[in-house]
Amino acid sequence: MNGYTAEEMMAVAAARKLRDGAACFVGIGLPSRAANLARATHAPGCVLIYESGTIGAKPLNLPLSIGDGELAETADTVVSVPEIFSYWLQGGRIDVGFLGAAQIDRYANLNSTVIGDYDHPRVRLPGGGGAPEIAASCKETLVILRQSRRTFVETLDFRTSVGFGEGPGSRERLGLTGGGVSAVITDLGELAPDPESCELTLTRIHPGVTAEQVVEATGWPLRVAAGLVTSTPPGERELEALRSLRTVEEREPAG
Amino acid sequence: MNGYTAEEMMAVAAARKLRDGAACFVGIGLPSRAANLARATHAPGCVLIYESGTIGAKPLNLPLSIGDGELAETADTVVSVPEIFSYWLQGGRIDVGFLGAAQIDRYANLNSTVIGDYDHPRVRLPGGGGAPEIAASCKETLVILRQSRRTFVETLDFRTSVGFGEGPGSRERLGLTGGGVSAVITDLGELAPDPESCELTLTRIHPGVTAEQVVEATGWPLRVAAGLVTSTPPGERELEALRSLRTVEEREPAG
Amino acid sequence: MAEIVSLEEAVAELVSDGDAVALEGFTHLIPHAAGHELIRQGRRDLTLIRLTPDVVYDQLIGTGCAAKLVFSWGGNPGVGSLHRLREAVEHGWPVPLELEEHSHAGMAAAYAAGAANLPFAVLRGYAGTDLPAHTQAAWIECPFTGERLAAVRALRPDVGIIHAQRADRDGNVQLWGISGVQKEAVLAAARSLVTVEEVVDELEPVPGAVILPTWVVSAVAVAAGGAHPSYVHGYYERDNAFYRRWDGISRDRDAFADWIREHVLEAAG
Amino acid sequence: MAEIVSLEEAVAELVSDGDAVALEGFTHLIPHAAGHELIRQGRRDLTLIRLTPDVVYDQLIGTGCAAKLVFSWGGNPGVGSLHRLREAVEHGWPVPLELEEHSHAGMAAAYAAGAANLPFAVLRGYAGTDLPAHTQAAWIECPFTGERLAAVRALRPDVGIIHAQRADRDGNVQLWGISGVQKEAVLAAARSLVTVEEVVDELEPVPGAVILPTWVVSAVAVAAGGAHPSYVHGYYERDNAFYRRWDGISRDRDAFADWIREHVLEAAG
Repeated sequence: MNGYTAEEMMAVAAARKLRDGAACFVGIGLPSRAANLARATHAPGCVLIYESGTIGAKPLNLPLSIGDGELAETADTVVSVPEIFSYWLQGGRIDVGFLGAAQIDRYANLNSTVIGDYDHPRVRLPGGGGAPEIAASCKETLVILRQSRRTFVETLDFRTSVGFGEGPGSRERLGLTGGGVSAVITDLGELAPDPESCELTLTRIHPGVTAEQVVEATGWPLRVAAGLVTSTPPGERELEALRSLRTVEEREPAG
Repeated sequence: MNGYTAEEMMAVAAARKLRDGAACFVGIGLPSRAANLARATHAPGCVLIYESGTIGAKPLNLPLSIGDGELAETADTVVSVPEIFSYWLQGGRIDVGFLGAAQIDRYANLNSTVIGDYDHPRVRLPGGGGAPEIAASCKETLVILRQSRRTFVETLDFRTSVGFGEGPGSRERLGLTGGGVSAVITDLGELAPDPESCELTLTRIHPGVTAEQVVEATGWPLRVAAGLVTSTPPGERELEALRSLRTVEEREPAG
Repeated sequence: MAEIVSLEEAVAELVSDGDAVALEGFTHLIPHAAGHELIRQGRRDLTLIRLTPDVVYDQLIGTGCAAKLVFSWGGNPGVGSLHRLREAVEHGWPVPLELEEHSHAGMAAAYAAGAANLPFAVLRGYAGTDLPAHTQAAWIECPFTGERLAAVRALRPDVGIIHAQRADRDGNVQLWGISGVQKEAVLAAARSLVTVEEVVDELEPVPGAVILPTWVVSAVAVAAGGAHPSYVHGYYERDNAFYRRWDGISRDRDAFADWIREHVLEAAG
Repeated sequence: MAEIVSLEEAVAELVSDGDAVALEGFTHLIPHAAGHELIRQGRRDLTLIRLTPDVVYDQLIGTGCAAKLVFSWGGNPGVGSLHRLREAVEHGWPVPLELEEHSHAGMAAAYAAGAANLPFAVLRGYAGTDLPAHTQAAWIECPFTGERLAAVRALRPDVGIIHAQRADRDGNVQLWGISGVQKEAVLAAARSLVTVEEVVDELEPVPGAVILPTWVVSAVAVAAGGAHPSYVHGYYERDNAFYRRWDGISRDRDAFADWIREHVLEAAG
């Protein structure tokens, strides 16, 4: 069969970004789903690292939290939280950071802290957690989130994590050791930072999506790359693997 | 029987200083012998901590090095060397530091680095190891060494560890969190810092030793406390316990 | 030497109104029983410290125990928002809640500095973000390279509270699985309480176990099931259904109040 | 991914003349076999880094491999002096040896900073001692309390070399017992070599074990007995008699040269 949802296309497109053998620091939710899909398909040797200190986790079930017991049971090793952030993330050992966000701006800066004013928020979000230093220190960072004018904004309500700051040279000035955001995968397509301007540019659209739609769903005048390509639809194997990713819950609904 | 050597008197006098239940950071050699004697006699609950990261070691044999396997096997827990110095010693958790030295001055500053000039040494000693921070951070520090004009000097060739620096107020000015040296136990007697001047003063002599002898064996004009007392000779139980302390070697001489 | 006492005694003895209290346990071994005892004893004006305030902090905040929250991620893992936390922040109900907000990396480093008796920690972090305005951070220059790095003030809670698998009769504590920042939370604190599933004669060595010797712990209290709805590696699983149910319970002030009355106030300690 | 290669290949591949090399192992798991391979391959002008230079460094220094020693305690544990080290320092034989001298606490913190990719570490140390003149230390002020603390430059060796009990066929390393600063020495280094007693199919979990995943290790080489005369927890005991014998061997240049010829140069890799 070949019917699939935009959600599924997004997860598959994100998973494809992860090369086999990469050490990947994974956020919970969409990033974890995509990373585990990659492990189940083309990247079985991908090393999943969660901020709970689990290094090389190989969960059979999709984790509900970054600290599920199964992550510890299947990990190569479990270290303390201070160690995972100091020796491993800050240590510069992580190839790919995989993040979600509530808001993103044209320079791929991320907000996962608050919508509205910090002191009088419209929506208080969970906050940065591991994201600020994941975005700072990983060799590259992938961002996955659904695309709309609410999420792709002209100005962030709060800058939780730095993509390219104010543009070229910002990361260097800030002393950030990682490479920054290399791709943003959404339910409509993919964006990548322009090599010169660092501004997020539409580089891929998913099948059935038009560039106009994506521009429409973006809160700043989105630039579209010259050689805009269309994503390959999810293959049977990818869809099967994705659909068989289940949380413990989904497998055996609890009382 | 009641014959005993000055060495034995020194070890027994040092052991008596350790109260039961104290957490004691132990240097190898004389300190380790005295601390293990204390454990074998009046202080079975004394927690021995070695800089190899072994916490609560209960060796049956006297360790030859601060990292003998038996220390790890009998310890409550073994932590890394960075952790033992940061979370445990610097953390301010250690009641008593137990050190030896090659030289000591009137303010109980210690030299375990070099005899002669640093760059053209007469004798190059092993160096500080854990001593500088043991002397800095333990609630109190005990020093054990044989007394002579070579070891009790007017001026140290090198200051490896701080007792009371230049005298009153020095430790505070240097920001040292521990209490400093509380007693110096030798083969002739015991010295303690004067509460006002911080200068080491003879407070005890071992049986058969005269104050004059101790003054004679000291490289600075040694002050003698008013209420000079004489150490109680080693008891049978103390001597038995001391003499039954053996290294693996002494038990079963290796080939 | 840790005394082995009842949870009620331990909390009464160790925690006073206005204290800075850290209940730690990173998604695992979360000290819910201790949190409920704090609610039963009606503690007020607490500064609550925790990397990941979740259901137990939602309960403490919703019952008005807290004046300030020091945290780095506040949510119901795998479910969504903490509605009591949000209502305190968004509407000041039942009492206003001051926030001190970190990243995990910054807060973990701050605990580690506290455990090491250092006044601050250094990390590569916060640069370029809006967090420094809401946390205890400063900039510091490397005396060797001239690099600019973030400094965070050490965390030194009045009380550190964690849950562990077990302790022996002398009060030596053993925990394993994901160990988070529990060691640091205990060693950085002036006083500490460890609730355990059980007290045993011998602590059999376990791979990956963290040991806290009795002489660095103030009190040990038995609280079987004391981490529920979180899990205890080797003892019981995470009650994922409860975390989902909590979303509904915590959305409504009355439903929340009823739940607290029934499951905390009227429940045995 | 660590390659599993011969010790000879690994050393030839990873260590060049002039490199800063850290052979770590705190009284336990001391990588003697790797040290001997460095001697056989005639490495020169090495900066040798190690908290506790003992017999293996006495051998490297006595054979003229080292131009500089970075250390915090240099002796023959339980026996006395290192005579080759002393002769290099006291008489510049066979070549002069520059010293950079730390305390254990300072050096351990410097390794930890290196592993964490920080340019320096902060500690309460060195104040009032004569060490700062001979080490890489500076003073730094706490931005929150104004306290003056010591800063030590991070250690970032070119190569970190350790010995471990075992590795699996993928090159994941497992060591247990006293673990010293081995994890930090590997993580702080640009390249790393782990010699192991054996390669196994499965790394059975062991209490207190440290795991170094294959992807943070450059090479693994089998060297059974490779820590002798030090010991390997669970494999063999410390050869205390050898440490005592070394005192005599190392006192005399010719006896030392003979021993090196017989036991290192003419010995199989």
